Amino acid sequence: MSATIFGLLGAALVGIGLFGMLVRVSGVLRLLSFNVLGGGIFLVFGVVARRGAGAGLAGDPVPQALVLTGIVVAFAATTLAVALLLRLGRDGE
Amino acid sequence: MAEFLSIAALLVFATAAVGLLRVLRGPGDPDRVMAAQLLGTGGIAALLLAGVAMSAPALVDLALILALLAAFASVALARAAPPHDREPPR
Amino acid sequence: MIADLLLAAAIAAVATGSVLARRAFTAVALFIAYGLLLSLAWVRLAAPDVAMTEAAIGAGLSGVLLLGAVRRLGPHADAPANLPPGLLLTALIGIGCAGVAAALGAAILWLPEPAPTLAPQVAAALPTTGLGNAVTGVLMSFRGLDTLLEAAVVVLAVIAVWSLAPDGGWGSAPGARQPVVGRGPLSLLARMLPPIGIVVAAHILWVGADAPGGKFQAAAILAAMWLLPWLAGLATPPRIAAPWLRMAVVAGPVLFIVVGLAGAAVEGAFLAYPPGWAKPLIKSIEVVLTASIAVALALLVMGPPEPDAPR
Amino acid sequence: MSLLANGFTIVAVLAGLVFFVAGTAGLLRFPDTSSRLHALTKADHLGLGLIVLGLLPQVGGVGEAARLLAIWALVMLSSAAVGPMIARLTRGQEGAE
Repeated sequence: MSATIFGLLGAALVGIGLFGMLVRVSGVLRLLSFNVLGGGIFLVFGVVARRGAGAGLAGDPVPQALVLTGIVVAFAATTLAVALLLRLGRDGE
Repeated sequence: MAEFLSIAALLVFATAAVGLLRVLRGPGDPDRVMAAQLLGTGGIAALLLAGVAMSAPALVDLALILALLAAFASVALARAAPPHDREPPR
Repeated sequence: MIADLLLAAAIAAVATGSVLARRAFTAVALFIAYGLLLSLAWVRLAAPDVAMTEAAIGAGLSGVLLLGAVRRLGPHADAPANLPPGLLLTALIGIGCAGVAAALGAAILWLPEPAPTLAPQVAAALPTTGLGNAVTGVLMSFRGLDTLLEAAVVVLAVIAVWSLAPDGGWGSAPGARQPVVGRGPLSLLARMLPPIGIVVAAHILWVGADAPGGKFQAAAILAAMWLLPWLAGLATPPRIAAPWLRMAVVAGPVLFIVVGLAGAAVEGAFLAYPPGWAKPLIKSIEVVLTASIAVALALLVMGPPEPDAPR
Repeated sequence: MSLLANGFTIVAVLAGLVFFVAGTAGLLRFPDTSSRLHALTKADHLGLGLIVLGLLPQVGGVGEAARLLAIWALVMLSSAAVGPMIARLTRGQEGAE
């Protein structure tokens, strides 16, 4: 039951983040919306992991490990996007 | 005892979540920083209560990480707040 | 159940507020709260390892990174050059996004029963690694190649961010120079927190073999503890031309590859660990990898180097 | 003995809860930023402190108790450092500029 609640939340977060990416014009806010969207996708993954509980484990560790690396990779991508925004702001002056 | 602690965890979290209204209302940046800080402390307290209730030491470790990172983020928030509080041109 | 509904409602509210906030600063303050709440949701989903990573990287480092961007962009962050879409277009986009969310929600309601899972295979193979934490086992042994590639991605990100340095910035210290605060509460905190944080990071790394925790969480804490004196203006980061800095960034992935190749020579498969050697090898790789990732994450938050002299 | 310990836990945790509720109410209802800051620090220091104190008799080992106390100390330290920074920020924003 709690897995379903967070699954639906993940779906809603994907919608919210997508809306922000399309509607906002400021680069920082688009980037932030992209991260909100990413959080929703990770959450859906976490729900799949939770449903795969078994063999004494509270969740399937394979999707959990994938989300863990995904968070780090998403962060690396965000830093690159921030660097691009800063360069864009500097050259646009 | 475990039930009591779980309910207390829920109540602390609910209280801190209500404080989030301050982030939306502002009016100034300091108020937003404070609401974020209260949510951090409330989240830590709820984690400790839940961790002891379910005897899960991992939750205490998580609360420790949150306490460290909340301090770090609060400093960055307080430093990054622009000195003048005015709305940007729409 | 009530806790889950409350938490989900709070997360959705904070996400909406963050995406629609009028000022960039408010948006980032709400985004930090979003990361914090999301990490509580991971606890409810029985994934404490992910909860720790989300708290350290999703809330802490990402929040500070975005705050830095807001501050460095100044008025650009709030008032961009192009106009927002009109009312009709906004409504259409809203309907489209609601459709995407509804389709995804329907997919979640109709997930296959019984759920496909690899948990029994992991539980059966875990004793061969000598580890107690299944997620660490997956990261370092069963899917070790993924983790190696991910460590390489972080190194590549550092190179990419550095290459965005403006002319004349190459080789100098990364990030904008922070104004010194001297004495005062911030400087006190920046001096007192790092020693505590280093102890906590060592603890999280060490228990990661058998309990929730591990290298990414520890590395994020270490990175935050290095960034704190920088934010307070107490310490200047080293110039990116410094050879030891570059060595530190690549040491972890290189050790991982060397152990992997040794496994190929001894056991006949890349990243295979000899029986009985799995746990010590994994722990050694994790320690060096933690240091490398910590340095890389901190450098990523600081951003591309600035020219030494003002233009 | 365990009855006494449990009673202590209940009283301390409830008192901590009261401070959290008071802190939130103050943050929402107080008229200006400085008084709101005053309300917040009480929740930070006393609310969490009382909850940590109340939990101490319930934990198994010395290690876990030490971690609980460390968390309280960390939150107090950061709250004590951030409080004056927020106050200074408030003064700047409410000033004549």
